[in-house]
Amino acid sequence: MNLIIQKEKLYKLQSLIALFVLCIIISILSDKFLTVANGWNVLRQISVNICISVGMTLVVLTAGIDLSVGSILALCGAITAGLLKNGIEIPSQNILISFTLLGAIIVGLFFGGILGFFNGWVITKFKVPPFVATLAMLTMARGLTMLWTKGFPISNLGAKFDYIGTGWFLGVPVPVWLSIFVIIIALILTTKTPLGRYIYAIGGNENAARLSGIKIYKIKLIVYTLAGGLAALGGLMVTARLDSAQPNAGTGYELDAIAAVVIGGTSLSGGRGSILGTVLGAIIIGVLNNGLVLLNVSPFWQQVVKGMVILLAVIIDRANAKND
Amino acid sequence: MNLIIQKEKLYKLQSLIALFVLCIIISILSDKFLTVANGWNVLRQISVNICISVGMTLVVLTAGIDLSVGSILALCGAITAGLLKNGIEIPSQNILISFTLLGAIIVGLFFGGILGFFNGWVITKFKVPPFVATLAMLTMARGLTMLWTKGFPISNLGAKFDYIGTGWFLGVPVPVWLSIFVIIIALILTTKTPLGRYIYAIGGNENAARLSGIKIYKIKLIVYTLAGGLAALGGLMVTARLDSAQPNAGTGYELDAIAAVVIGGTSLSGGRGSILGTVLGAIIIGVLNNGLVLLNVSPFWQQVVKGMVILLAVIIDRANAKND
Amino acid sequence: MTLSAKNITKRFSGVTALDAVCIDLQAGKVNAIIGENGAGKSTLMKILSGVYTDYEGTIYLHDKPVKFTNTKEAENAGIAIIHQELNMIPYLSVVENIFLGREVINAFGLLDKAFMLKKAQTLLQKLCLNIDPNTPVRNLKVGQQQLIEIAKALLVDAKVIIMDEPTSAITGAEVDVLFKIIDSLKAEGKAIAYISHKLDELFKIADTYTVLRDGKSIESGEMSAVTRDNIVSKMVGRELVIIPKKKQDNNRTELLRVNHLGIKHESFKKNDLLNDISFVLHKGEILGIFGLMGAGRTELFEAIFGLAPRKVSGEVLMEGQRLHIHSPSDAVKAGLALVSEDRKKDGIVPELSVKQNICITTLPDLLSNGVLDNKKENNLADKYIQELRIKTSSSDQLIKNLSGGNQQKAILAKWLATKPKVLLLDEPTRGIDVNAKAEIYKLINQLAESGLGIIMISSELPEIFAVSDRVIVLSDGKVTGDYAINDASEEILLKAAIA
Amino acid sequence: MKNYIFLLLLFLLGCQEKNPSQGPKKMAIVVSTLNNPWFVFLAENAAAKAKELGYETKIFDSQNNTALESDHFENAIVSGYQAILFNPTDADGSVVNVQKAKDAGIPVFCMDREVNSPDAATSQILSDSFSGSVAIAKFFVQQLHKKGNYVELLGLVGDNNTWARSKGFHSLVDNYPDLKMVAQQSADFDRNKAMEVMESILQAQPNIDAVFCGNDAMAMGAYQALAGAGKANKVKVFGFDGADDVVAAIKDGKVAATGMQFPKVMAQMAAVYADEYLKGKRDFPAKIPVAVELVTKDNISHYTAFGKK
Ligand SMILES: Nc1ncnc2c1ncn2[C@@H]1O[C@H](COP(=O)(O)OP(=O)(O)OP(=O)(O)O)[C@@H](O)[C@H]1O
Ligand SMILES: Nc1ncnc2c1ncn2[C@@H]1O[C@H](COP(=O)(O)OP(=O)(O)OP(=O)(O)O)[C@@H](O)[C@H]1O
Ligand SMILES: O[C@@H]1[C@H](O)[C@H](O)CO[C@H]1O
Ligand SMILES: [Mg+2]
Ligand SMILES: [Mg+2]
Repeated sequence: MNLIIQKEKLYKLQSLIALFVLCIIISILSDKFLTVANGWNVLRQISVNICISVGMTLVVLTAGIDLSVGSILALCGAITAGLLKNGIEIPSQNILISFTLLGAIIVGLFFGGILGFFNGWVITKFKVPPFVATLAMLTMARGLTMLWTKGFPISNLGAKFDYIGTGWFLGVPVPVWLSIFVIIIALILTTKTPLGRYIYAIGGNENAARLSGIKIYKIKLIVYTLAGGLAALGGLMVTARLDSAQPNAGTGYELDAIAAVVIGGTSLSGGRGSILGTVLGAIIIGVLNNGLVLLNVSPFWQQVVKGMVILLAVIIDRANAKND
Repeated sequence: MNLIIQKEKLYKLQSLIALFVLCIIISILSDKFLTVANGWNVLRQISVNICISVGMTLVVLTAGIDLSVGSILALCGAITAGLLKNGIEIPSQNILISFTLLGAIIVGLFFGGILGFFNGWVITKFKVPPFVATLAMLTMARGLTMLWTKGFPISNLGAKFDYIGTGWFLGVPVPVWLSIFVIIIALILTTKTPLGRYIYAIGGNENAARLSGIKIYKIKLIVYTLAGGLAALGGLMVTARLDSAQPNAGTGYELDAIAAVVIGGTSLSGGRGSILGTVLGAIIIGVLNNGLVLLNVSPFWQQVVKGMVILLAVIIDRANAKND
Repeated sequence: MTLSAKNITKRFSGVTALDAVCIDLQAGKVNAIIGENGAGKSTLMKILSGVYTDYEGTIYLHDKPVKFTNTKEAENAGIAIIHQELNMIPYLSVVENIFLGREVINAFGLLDKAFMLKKAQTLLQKLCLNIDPNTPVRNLKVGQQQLIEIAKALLVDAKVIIMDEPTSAITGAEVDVLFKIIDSLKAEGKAIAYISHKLDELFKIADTYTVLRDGKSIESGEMSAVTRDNIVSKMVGRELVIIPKKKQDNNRTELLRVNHLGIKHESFKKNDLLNDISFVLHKGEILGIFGLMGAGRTELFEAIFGLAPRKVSGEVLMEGQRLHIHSPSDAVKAGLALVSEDRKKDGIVPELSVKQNICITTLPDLLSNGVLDNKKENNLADKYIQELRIKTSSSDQLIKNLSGGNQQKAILAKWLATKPKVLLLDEPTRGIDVNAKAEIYKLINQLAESGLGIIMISSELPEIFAVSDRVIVLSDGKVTGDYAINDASEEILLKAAIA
Repeated sequence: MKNYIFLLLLFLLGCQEKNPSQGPKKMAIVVSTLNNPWFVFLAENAAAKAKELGYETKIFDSQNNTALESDHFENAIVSGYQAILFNPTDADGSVVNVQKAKDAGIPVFCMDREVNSPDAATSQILSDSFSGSVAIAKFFVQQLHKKGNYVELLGLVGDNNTWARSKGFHSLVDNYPDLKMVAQQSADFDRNKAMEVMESILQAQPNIDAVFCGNDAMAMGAYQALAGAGKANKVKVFGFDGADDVVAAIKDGKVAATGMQFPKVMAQMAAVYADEYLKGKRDFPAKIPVAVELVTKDNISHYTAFGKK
């Protein structure tokens, strides 16, 4: 990944220190932590957050934010589940359109992209701040999920579909494969393509980027569309894992994703950060959640400890960042 | 208020247009909307959000954000309620310290300030981004609330205390008085004092502000402390209104507050905005919530409509902002 | 005619920045665009390069009317521009900035980094800029960044090259390099628009000139047909009064003493940023600090002003008292004031008005009954707007809407308002027109007369000679010369600067 | 500015009381949350019954927030609803709201959850979570033969049903010293969270015999984690609610038992009572407990989702 050359960005991986400290502490306290089974367990659990956080990283690099990912996740998961299970009925014509597995998945992902595109459109066309535009989408997509599911889960989606969430392939859980795939694509995109360069440029200095002839609106549209699509992918993974689309799935996931992004060293003011950092951030959060349960910390204390650890992780990260 | 002179800021009040359109539409559709009783309803309902949003405005003007207000609200409400009801027991000494009404209220408010101060301290001392610092506090304060309440509401706090939330004074509900008081203080602070000017300067260009001899860390500490204190005041109002401190009170209030701030025209990147704008933003949200109920919109559709209206309000606001 | 613009009019809310301006750019010639701060030079250039799309009038490129809807279109049509303000992406590297928006990709659609790196190295060589192309630009000095801006423009195969104050942050050797490049561009038949407030440069490099005043084109002609004074009076619309420098008296009392000041470089392998700097500043004295780009002059100010507290060694004394300065607010309290070199980054608060920017340093003095007194604020702001002749539609105008020179005056005003004992000026007239410059010199002299001690960093020797009583030369973080101004000459200073 | 102040005044002056119009008969249905199918079911059944009785209805979602619930009550009172079918967010925190309605002369009928006030509500039709959990606990003890390691998954820690169920369960189970709770974690009544928490618990506690869950969504999540770990046959899962997934799972022997609640019965009863009240009847029992029934593989044939066949 020619990371050696990108020394500038390497210091972001300081969060590795935080991760190590965390892992050491947990493994001293629990001998169950450093086991292969638990390793897969953690990786599988974070794969949804990784999908979302990677999209969030792109958005945050442009100095934006996307609060709607959790709702988009729920809506798209429900759409795919609904299409798979019931198809679309057009009562007036007495027609029932049923969907193949692939068809339902594509529609779900596509819908995520559309919703993300809508975010981007509102942000670029009407100059609505990303926070507001995606906050509105958070609400709207949740409402649409409720309307589509009528408030009830859509369950029993078939083993084939569930494979996305529960299957294993070459000894690795399918969701982990999916997140690795997402990470690699995103790495190439951010470090190897003009698009990636533009994403950094827009976040670093939007005005300068505009003067360099970069079509800001186009890049932002792409970025929000990707974030929406990745949230939809996360939605498919959650739904398949549970064999059920829950109308309230994904509530609060945006905060977890943003936490991963920031712990990973990406600046919320844009222009600085990396996909690998975010992946580390997501792993830290995942390990933390896992560790708290392994250690059977009382649910009351868990939140307090979680908050403190996130704070410490970021403080360690900042203290070690030589630059800045 | 010598607002006439401050023409610069007037264009922010464009959200008035959005508010009027909204009011007109709702009153055409429902004859219950423009009634005195409903007017007081709306005002009383938004008073908590106004307290929080005013604090949030100060924070956002410095280019910060405070996600912890909802949790601080819950914790401080619970602290006051707990002290009022049970005092503090020191079992080892067999001592029970009981609190007067005023004592309990002061401790609650003070605690809000302390938590806010802690936010500010982490942000200025360790250079932790406000989003992360206050996200951590969101989690920690919620955990502390659970620990303090053991997960149970603290109820029956006495008529005197409840007066803060339910009383009327000179024909106006007490919470409305409180929010008017908060608004006036904040207006004076932002437009008439050096502190207010520094807040704008820091948000506008932190470097330049520092070089001008402004003690950035001091101003930020004050601002986060105020935000925490105002959240605590909101907590007292909610608790008094319900005669009960709910452990999960205030969940998600940070988003409502930020929505009010942004609809009111304050820029999330700091340095631009106004308290009056925020108040308008809070009224818009309140009227919207009220209107959706009066119009008998189904709860699922409500979320969709609410998202759309917020979007439209901001779009109208932006379209009318001549500058920029 | 390569490019000609006819009757260009541009209005901002309330301000007519350009009023039926005409301009011609010829192939193989350098046309100097001359005018005071706020005359409309940059606005005109932004229209030619597709930044502003909403204007009246017509642009002809090779006699065909064109209308660009964005900068890319202008670039594709062969118009490149070096903007007055730096337009860098701070966290991207030099190469990445140079190729921004014109990345080279390989057959797979991926960035061809090796190719771009090589090309960037060639460009940097051409500009005699000895830096690693992979450095993030935020680690570069302003002057180096300006050279990168030039590199960006050279990358495009343009027919028209617009340079809006390309030398405002560079000096001596770098300027010579630029002029060599301009000569070869001329030879290639490019048309060049060149804006600078350093009039001497114009006589060296320009073939023709166009003077703008208050948004109108006043006159165009051959450079060889005019003198410096002609040009100045055309710009200003009246004769310029040159203020003779007052001779100062000799009973000088010590004001500021700097003893063995040093700053360690963070990476111990490198030389110290500052090494054992000592000097004395007297009451009423103007001390010039000369040096080449990167000599450590800005660092010196930062060390004195409490901006690099942890790494600093040595001591600073004010009127014999040792100062303990850990932050700019300590410095301000001690009676220091710093007009910093990058006004966009460290000077203005863009979203505040001119008035609010001027008053920001002295708010506690502007209270009545504990709250800010609008009248006092207005009085203070109006006083300085008049004294420094800050050109603004009103004191309530946002400072970001002022021209660069006027922003600089407003920043000076905010510091004067603190009634400092020692004024630190880092390139105080960068980007400021001759007239305003003269005013600022006059002002600096007046301030010194009133007992202020002034230390002024400048890269312009004429400026050093125009105002200083004494001059210190820095090179590589060390003092390499300390002269009374009468003992110094351009040669002596330059020799010390490269020592 | 003057214009704006004028407009603002206009708005304030515009707030004049209009005559309460004699509109159609309306019932408000206020539920603690719609973010959970159980309550959607409750609300929709209440609405359906009220509609059947000739009322216009509107469902208010309190989003588990007593303050928002308070807003809903105020808005409902102002907009002229004649009765409120109410699923309280909190037994204590909702009292003032009910009292407010009562003071405005509007009868409130509680469904599923109670408010801690003897007379504020006209009648309370309550699901007895505590006793229901005791019944589950009895079966639990019996299934485990009074010995074994178990895990408890709590609902939202700030929710009173969470604690009613946990306390009911422990009131019995804690009398058996050989029944050891090896982990107690919260999964927020959420299926996904329950699965993830259970997955992690299984790493630390591979040898468990049972899981008691505060609701059925969590029971399904826990079951899926167990199934994924190949332990579904070894570990018994206990839920609470009677949701359709769990009813099916009990049939298949995947879940051991649940506490069947009767949201439809409660909702319909509340609507009928409200109708009777508006027609003049006044004497209602203050509290009508609706038993939570233990559902196991043995009696599953009598039940369907959220009710009896
Ligand atoms: N965005 C803007 N909004 C309002 N007024 C503006 C804006 N940009 C420029 N102006 C005004 O237009 C006029 C011309 O400005 P311009 O930047 O073109 O001057 P200039 O000749 O380049 O000056 P300088 O030598 O200081 O760079 C000035 O009065 C300035 O205040
Ligand atoms: N952020 C930085 N990172 C690394 N080196 C730096 C940084 N800033 C300055 N330097 C180095 O410090 C030295 C002194 O810089 P300084 O800014 O004091 O120069 P200067 O004389 O003021 O030049 P200029 O006229 O360009 O302002 C230079 O060698 C420069 O490369
Ligand atoms: O009865 C309901 C449901 O069981 C829900 O799952 C949690 O809250 C309870 O009140
Ligand atoms: Mg200019
Ligand atoms: Mg310098």
